[in-house]
Amino acid sequence: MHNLQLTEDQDLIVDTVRKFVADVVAPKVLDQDEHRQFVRAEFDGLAELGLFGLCVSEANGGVGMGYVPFVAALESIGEHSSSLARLWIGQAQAAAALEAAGSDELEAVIGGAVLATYVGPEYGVVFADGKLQGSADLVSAGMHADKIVVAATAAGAPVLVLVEGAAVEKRERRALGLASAGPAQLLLDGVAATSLATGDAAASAIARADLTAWIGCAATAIGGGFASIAAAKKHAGERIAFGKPLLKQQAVADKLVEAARVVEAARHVTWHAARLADLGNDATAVAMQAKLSAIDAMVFAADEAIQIHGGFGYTVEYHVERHYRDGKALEVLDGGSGALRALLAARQLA
Amino acid sequence: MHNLQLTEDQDLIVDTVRKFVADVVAPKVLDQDEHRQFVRAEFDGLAELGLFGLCVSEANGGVGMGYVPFVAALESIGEHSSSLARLWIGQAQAAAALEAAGSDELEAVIGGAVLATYVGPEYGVVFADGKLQGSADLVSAGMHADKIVVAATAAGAPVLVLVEGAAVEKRERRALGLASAGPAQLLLDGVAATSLATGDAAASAIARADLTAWIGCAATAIGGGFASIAAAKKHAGERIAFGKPLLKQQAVADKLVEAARVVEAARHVTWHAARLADLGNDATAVAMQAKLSAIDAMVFAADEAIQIHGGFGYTVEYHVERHYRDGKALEVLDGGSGALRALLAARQLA
Amino acid sequence: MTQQATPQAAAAAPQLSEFELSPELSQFRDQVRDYTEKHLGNAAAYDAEVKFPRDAVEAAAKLGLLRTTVAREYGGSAMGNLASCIMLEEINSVCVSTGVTISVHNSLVNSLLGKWCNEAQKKRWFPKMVTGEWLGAYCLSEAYSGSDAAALRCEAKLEGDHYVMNGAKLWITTGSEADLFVVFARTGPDRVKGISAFVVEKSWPGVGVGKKERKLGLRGSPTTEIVLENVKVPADCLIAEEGQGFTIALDTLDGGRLGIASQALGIARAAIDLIRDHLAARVDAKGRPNASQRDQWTLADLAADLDAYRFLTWRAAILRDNHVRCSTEAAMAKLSASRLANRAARAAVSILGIAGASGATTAERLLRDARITEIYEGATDIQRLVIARGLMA
Amino acid sequence: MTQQATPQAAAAAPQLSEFELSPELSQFRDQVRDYTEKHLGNAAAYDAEVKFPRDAVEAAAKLGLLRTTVAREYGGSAMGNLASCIMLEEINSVCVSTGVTISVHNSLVNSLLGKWCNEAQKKRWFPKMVTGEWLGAYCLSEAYSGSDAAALRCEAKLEGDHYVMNGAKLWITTGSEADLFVVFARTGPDRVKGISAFVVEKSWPGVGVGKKERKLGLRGSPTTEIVLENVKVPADCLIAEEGQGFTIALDTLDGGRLGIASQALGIARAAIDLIRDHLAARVDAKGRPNASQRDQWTLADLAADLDAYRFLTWRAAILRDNHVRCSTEAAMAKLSASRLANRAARAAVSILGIAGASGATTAERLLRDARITEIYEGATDIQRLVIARGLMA
Repeated sequence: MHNLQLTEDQDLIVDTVRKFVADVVAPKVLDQDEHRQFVRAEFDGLAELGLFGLCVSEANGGVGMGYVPFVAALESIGEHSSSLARLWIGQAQAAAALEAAGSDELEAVIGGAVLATYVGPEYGVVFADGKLQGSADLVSAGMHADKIVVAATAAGAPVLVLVEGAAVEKRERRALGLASAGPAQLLLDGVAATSLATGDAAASAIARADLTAWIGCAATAIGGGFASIAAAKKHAGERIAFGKPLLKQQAVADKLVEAARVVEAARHVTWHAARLADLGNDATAVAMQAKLSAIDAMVFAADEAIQIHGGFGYTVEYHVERHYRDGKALEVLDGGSGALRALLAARQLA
Repeated sequence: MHNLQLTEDQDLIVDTVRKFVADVVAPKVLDQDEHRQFVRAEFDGLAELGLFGLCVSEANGGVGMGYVPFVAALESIGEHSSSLARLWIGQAQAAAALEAAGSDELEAVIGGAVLATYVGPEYGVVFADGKLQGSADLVSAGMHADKIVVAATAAGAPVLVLVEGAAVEKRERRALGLASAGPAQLLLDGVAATSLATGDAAASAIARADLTAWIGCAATAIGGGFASIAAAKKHAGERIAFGKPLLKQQAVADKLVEAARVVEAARHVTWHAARLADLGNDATAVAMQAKLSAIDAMVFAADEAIQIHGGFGYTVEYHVERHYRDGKALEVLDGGSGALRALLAARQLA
Repeated sequence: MTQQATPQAAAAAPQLSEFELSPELSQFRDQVRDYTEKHLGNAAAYDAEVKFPRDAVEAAAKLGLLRTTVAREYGGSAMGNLASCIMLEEINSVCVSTGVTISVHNSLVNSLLGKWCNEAQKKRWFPKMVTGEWLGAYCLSEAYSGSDAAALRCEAKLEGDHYVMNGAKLWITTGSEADLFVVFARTGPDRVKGISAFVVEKSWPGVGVGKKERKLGLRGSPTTEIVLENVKVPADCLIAEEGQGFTIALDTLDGGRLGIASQALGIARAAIDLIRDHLAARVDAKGRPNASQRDQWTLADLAADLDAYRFLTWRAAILRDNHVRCSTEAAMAKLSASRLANRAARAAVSILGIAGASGATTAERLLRDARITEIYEGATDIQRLVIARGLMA
Repeated sequence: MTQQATPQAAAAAPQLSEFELSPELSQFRDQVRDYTEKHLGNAAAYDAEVKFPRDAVEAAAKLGLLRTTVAREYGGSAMGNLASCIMLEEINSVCVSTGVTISVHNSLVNSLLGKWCNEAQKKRWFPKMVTGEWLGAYCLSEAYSGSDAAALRCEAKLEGDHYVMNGAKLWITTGSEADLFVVFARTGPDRVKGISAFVVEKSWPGVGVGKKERKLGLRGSPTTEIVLENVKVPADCLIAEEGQGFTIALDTLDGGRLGIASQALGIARAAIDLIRDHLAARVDAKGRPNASQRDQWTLADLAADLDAYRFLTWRAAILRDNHVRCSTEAAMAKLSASRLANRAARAAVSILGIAGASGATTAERLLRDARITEIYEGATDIQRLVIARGLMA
C-alpha cells in the first residue's frame, strides 16, 4: 500500500463529498464570499452526509473512520470553499473535545443538530466561579454557533467548558478571509459556562481538538492550493500573450510546476499525520508540520496563481484572490505559525 | 501500514548499512574529502554487503527488494558521505540500465567486481560508426570506473552503449563537492563503444537509470539534511552565548525546526516515489519532485547549520560545510534543477 | 612607490545629503504628511464601502498635488519625479485608492501630455488637469492585451478631420471618475508601429464606462472598462504622430512604474510600522522587551529592504528628472518595491496573527492592497524581462 | 486655492550624481580595476594552494591602497569609507583573500588606530601600516566568545609599566601574516567595562600563532589562533583608556561591516556577471537568444538587489565619513549584501550547472568564499539584532 490510497469505504465518502461540493457549494461560493453570507445550508448538507462523526469512534456514536477520510474530504471542500471546510473543522474540534471529555452533548454535534465551534487555549480565556473572563477573535461560526466549547484555564490548570452561543455577545468581523464562515469576536467576560473536564482529561481533550484543527486546516489548504493551480493552469492554457498561450511561456510553466511540487509535498506530510493519528501514534509534531507546510504551499500557490492571471487574478471572479486571503486567514488560526514553531521547538529540541 | 515503515528484511539491510557507515566510513570521511581521496575501499565494502543488486530483480540475479530499502540505506550513507552514496547511485544506474538492456555485464556490476558509472543523456553524447563524440564533465567515479554506461544518440535516436573505462581520457576535477567520488571530465571523442540497446529498449533503460538517480540523490540529500540538523543541534546544545546555550535562543531553535520540517517533507515525497516505483507505477514525476525538494532541503539545512555553527561552521571539522557543498554538487548532476523543472512542465502541463 | 592612487579624490568628505532628502524636499514631504493626516482618515471606509475618495483627491488638488509633473508655464509646479515619488510614498502609506488616482493622473497622464503634446494641446487640457477639475486615466490594456500591450485591438480610423474610434479598454484605473483619457488605438496593421495615442474626453458621444471590476483590494479606486463606440476623435487630439503610440506608452510607463514603486514603498512602510509597533509593545511581566526573535529578524530584513528599494526608486526618478532613459532602473525599482510590499504585508498578517487577519488592524487591507502592485503598469515578470534584456544587451 | 505645496522645492533638477560616483571616485575605481587586472590573476591558485596573496597585497600597498583610511598627516590618503568600499568591491570581485586582508588592515585596524590612538601611538605605528610594511590583524573573537564578544576571557594585568597578557584569540584573519595586532583583553571583571584594547606587536616574546583553520573558502587568507603567553605589553600600548575596549570594538565593527558588505557586493557582482555571460551566450540554432526565462528572472532579481544593497552600503559609508553613527545602517548593508552574495553564488552554481560545480568556472569558488560574509564581523542574526533594536528603540 502506498500513500494517498484509500479503502473503498473511504473512497465512497470522498466521492460523495466531491459531488456535494460540486453541485451545491461551488455554484454559490463567489457570491457568498463577496457578501459574507454564512453558509448554514451547506453546513447542514455536510451534516446530512453524516460527516461530523467521521473521527468519532463507533463506541461513542461516531463513524470511526478516522482522519484519513477526513483529510481526503476536506481537500475536496477546500478546493471550493475554505469557509465551509473551516466550519466542519470547528465542528470536528468540538466533537473531538466532547468525546474526550465524555460529554453527552457529543451526539447532537455529530448529528449536526447543534452547530458547534471551538475556542482554543491560545485565547487565554479564564474560567472562575462558573463564569468566563476573556475574549476570542476571528472565531469561525462565532456569529452563529449554538454551542461553544472553550479551552480555558482555572487557577492556571486546563479546563474544558461549554457555553451557549446565545449567551455570548458577538461582533461580526470584516475579516481577511473565511468570510462565509461567520467570523466573529466573542466577548466572553461574565458568560456562564459548564465545566466538561478538568486536569488530564481536559488536557487530552484540548490536545485532540488541536490535532483536529492542524490536520483539518492542512487538508483544507492542500485543497485550496490545488484549486489555485488548476485555475491558473486553465487560464494559462486559454490566455494568449506574445503569440502563444501563457502556458507555453517557460516562466509560467515553471511557476505551476513549483507550486504543484510544494503543494504535493505538503500533502504527503498531511496524510502522514492523518495515518499516524489513525494508528493511535503520536501525530502532534507531524500535524503541526503539516499545517505549516500546507499553509505555506497554499499561499504560495495562490500568489503565483494570481500572478499568472494578471489583472484577472486581482478580481473576484477567478477565485484565486479568495484562496490567497483564505490561506492567510487559516494561517493565523489555532495559534498561528509562530506558536506552532515554538511548540515544535519545545518538542524537538528538548 | 504508514509511511517510513520497513519490513523486517528491509530493516536488516538498513541496520547493516548503518553499522558499516558508522564503523568504516564515518571515521575517515573528513580526511578523504579534504584530500579528495577516492573511496574505493568503502565502495568494495558496499559490494560485500551485496547492496548493488537491491533494485535488480531476482530473475536477473539481483536481490529484488526495490527502491524502498535503497532509499533507506542511502539516507544512512548520505548522513556521512554523499560521495560514497553517489558512487552507489552510479553503480545502481549502470545496473538499472544494463538490466533493462538485458546485458550480461549486469552480473559483474551487481557483484561489485566491476566499478561502473553512468553518463546520462544530458551530456548529448553522439554514437556513430562504433565510436562516440562528446564529453561529460563531473562524472562520479569518472577517474576510476572500469565500465561506463553511456546514454547517447545515434542519428537522433536513443542508444545505450558501453565503454571501457581504460579507453577514456580523463581529467580530474577539483569540484565543489562529492570530492571523494572521483569526479572527472571524460573526453569521449573517438572512444570505441559497444551498443547495448537501441530504440524503445534504450529509452526505457535510460528512463530507469534516470529514475534511479533522482530517487537515489533525493535519499542521499535527505541523509545530508538530517546530518546537518543533527550537527547543528549538538553544537547549539553545547555552545554558550549570552549566558545560555544557543539552543535556547529562539531564533536558533526556529532555524532547526524549519530545517527539520523541510527535510522531513522532502523525505515523504522521496519515499512515495520509491513506493510507486516498487509497485510498478509510474514514479517519474514524483521522483523528479523528490530530487528537487530534497536538494533544496539539504542545502537549506546545511546553510542554516553552518550559520548556527558560526565560525566553526566555516571550518572543515564540523562537516556541515561539506554537506553544503555536496548538496549543490548533487543538484547539478542528472540534468540539474532547471532540466527537471522543464521535464515536469512537459509532463504536467501537456 | 609608484603610481599612487590619487589622494585628492577624497579632498572633501562626501555630502551627507546624497542619500537624504534636500531641505526643500523634506519640507514638501512634511506638507504631504500633514495632508495625509488631515484628509485621509476615511481610507478604511473607501475600502469597505467601495467608494471613490473624491474628497481626498479634491483636497490634494487644492494643495497642488495634482500638478507636480507639469511645467510652470502650464500651471504646474514642475517638481518632477523625485518629488512625486516622495509624495506618493506618503499618500499610499495611508490610502492606496487616493494614491493610485494621483499616481495615474500625475505620473502617467500629465507626464505624457507634457512630454508628447504640442503647445495647443497642452494649453487646452492642462488648465483643467493641474487643478484637478479633470482627472486623467490611461487606457492601454484590453481584454486580450495585458502584459502584451502591442496586441491591442481598439482601432481609430481617420475619416477626414477626425478619427472614428472603436474598441474597449479594460482595467482602467479611475475609469468611471476620469474626464480625460489617453487612449492607445490601432491606426495601422503593424503590431507596434500601427499604434497611436489620443486624448479622448469623457463627454464625447460614444465614450462609455463599462463593467466595473470587483477587486481584492484598491477598492476605493474604480477599475472599469471604457467602451468606445464610434467615438469621433478630432484629428488634433492625436498625440505626437501616428505610429508613435507604442513608444509613448513604453516611455510613459517608465514614469508610471516609479509611481507604483512609490505606492509599494508606502504600503511596505505601513506594514513594517505595524510590525514594529506590535513587537515594541510586547513585553514580559517585568516590562522587558519580549518579542519573538524570528519576528524581530523579519522586521530587520524588511526594514533594510525598504531603505534599499527606496534608493532604487529615487535613483530612477533622478535619472528621469534628468531626461536620462531609465527603463532598467525603473523596472528594478518597481520589481523590488512591489515584491517587498507583498512580503511585508504578508508578514504583518502573520506576525499580528488574529489581529492581522480579523480586520481589527489595517494589516489585512495592506495585504489586499499590496497585491495589485505586482500586477499593474507591467507585471513582475515584465519588469524582469526588461531588466534581463537591459543587462544582456 | 490655499496653501499650495512649495513650487520652489524643485527649482533645480536633482543632480544626476547623487546615486553615481563622483568623477574623482570613478577615476579611483578605474585605478583599482586596473590593479585587479594586473595583480590578481592568481586568485584561483591562492585558493587551491591555500597560499597567502603576499604579492597581490604588496602590489596594493605600492599603489597606496593600504592607507585609504589614514589621515594625511600620518601618511594616509584620507579617502575615507566610501572610497574604501568602492575599492573593496572591486578587489573582492576578483580575489577575496586579498580583499579581506586589505579590509581588515584598513577598515578595522587603521581606522581604529586613527580614531582612538594618541599622537605618539599614531606616529609610532602608522609609518609601517600605511606602506604595508606591516599588516594589521584584529583580535576580538575567542573560542568561547564569537557573537557574544563581551564574553571574552583573554586578560591583561597591569604590573608597573606594562600589562601581562594571557589568552588565546580565535579566527584571526591574517593571523599568521600580520605584524600588528589590536587585541581586546580583560582588565577588569565587569562584562563590558572590564574590556580594554591594546596594540600588540608580533615580535614581542610570548606572541605566537596557533592552529590554522582549514576552511570552506577564503583559503588564501590565513585564519589562525593567536596565542598570548605572558606577553609584556607596555602600558603605552593601551589604546585610549582602560575599560573602553568594548566601545572601541563595536564602533570599529561598524566600519568593518562596511568592508565586509563591500566584499559581499564584489562576490555578488562576480556571480551575477557569470550568470549574465552564461545566459547571453545561450542562443538557439538560428543565433537567437535562448536562455531559460526562469534563469533570466533570477538574473534580474539579483541585479536589482545588487544595486539596491550597494546604495545601502554607500549610504552607511557616507554617514561614517561624516562622523554620524551608522550602526543600524552598517548592519543593514552587511546583512543585505552578505545574504545577496550567497544567494547569487548559489544561483550561479545552479544556473551554470555542471560548469558551475565542476571547478571549470569560478562559480564554485564564489559559493565557498561567499559563505564567510554571513559569519564574520558580526553574523547575520547579530546584524538583525542591531537593526531591530535600532528600529524599536
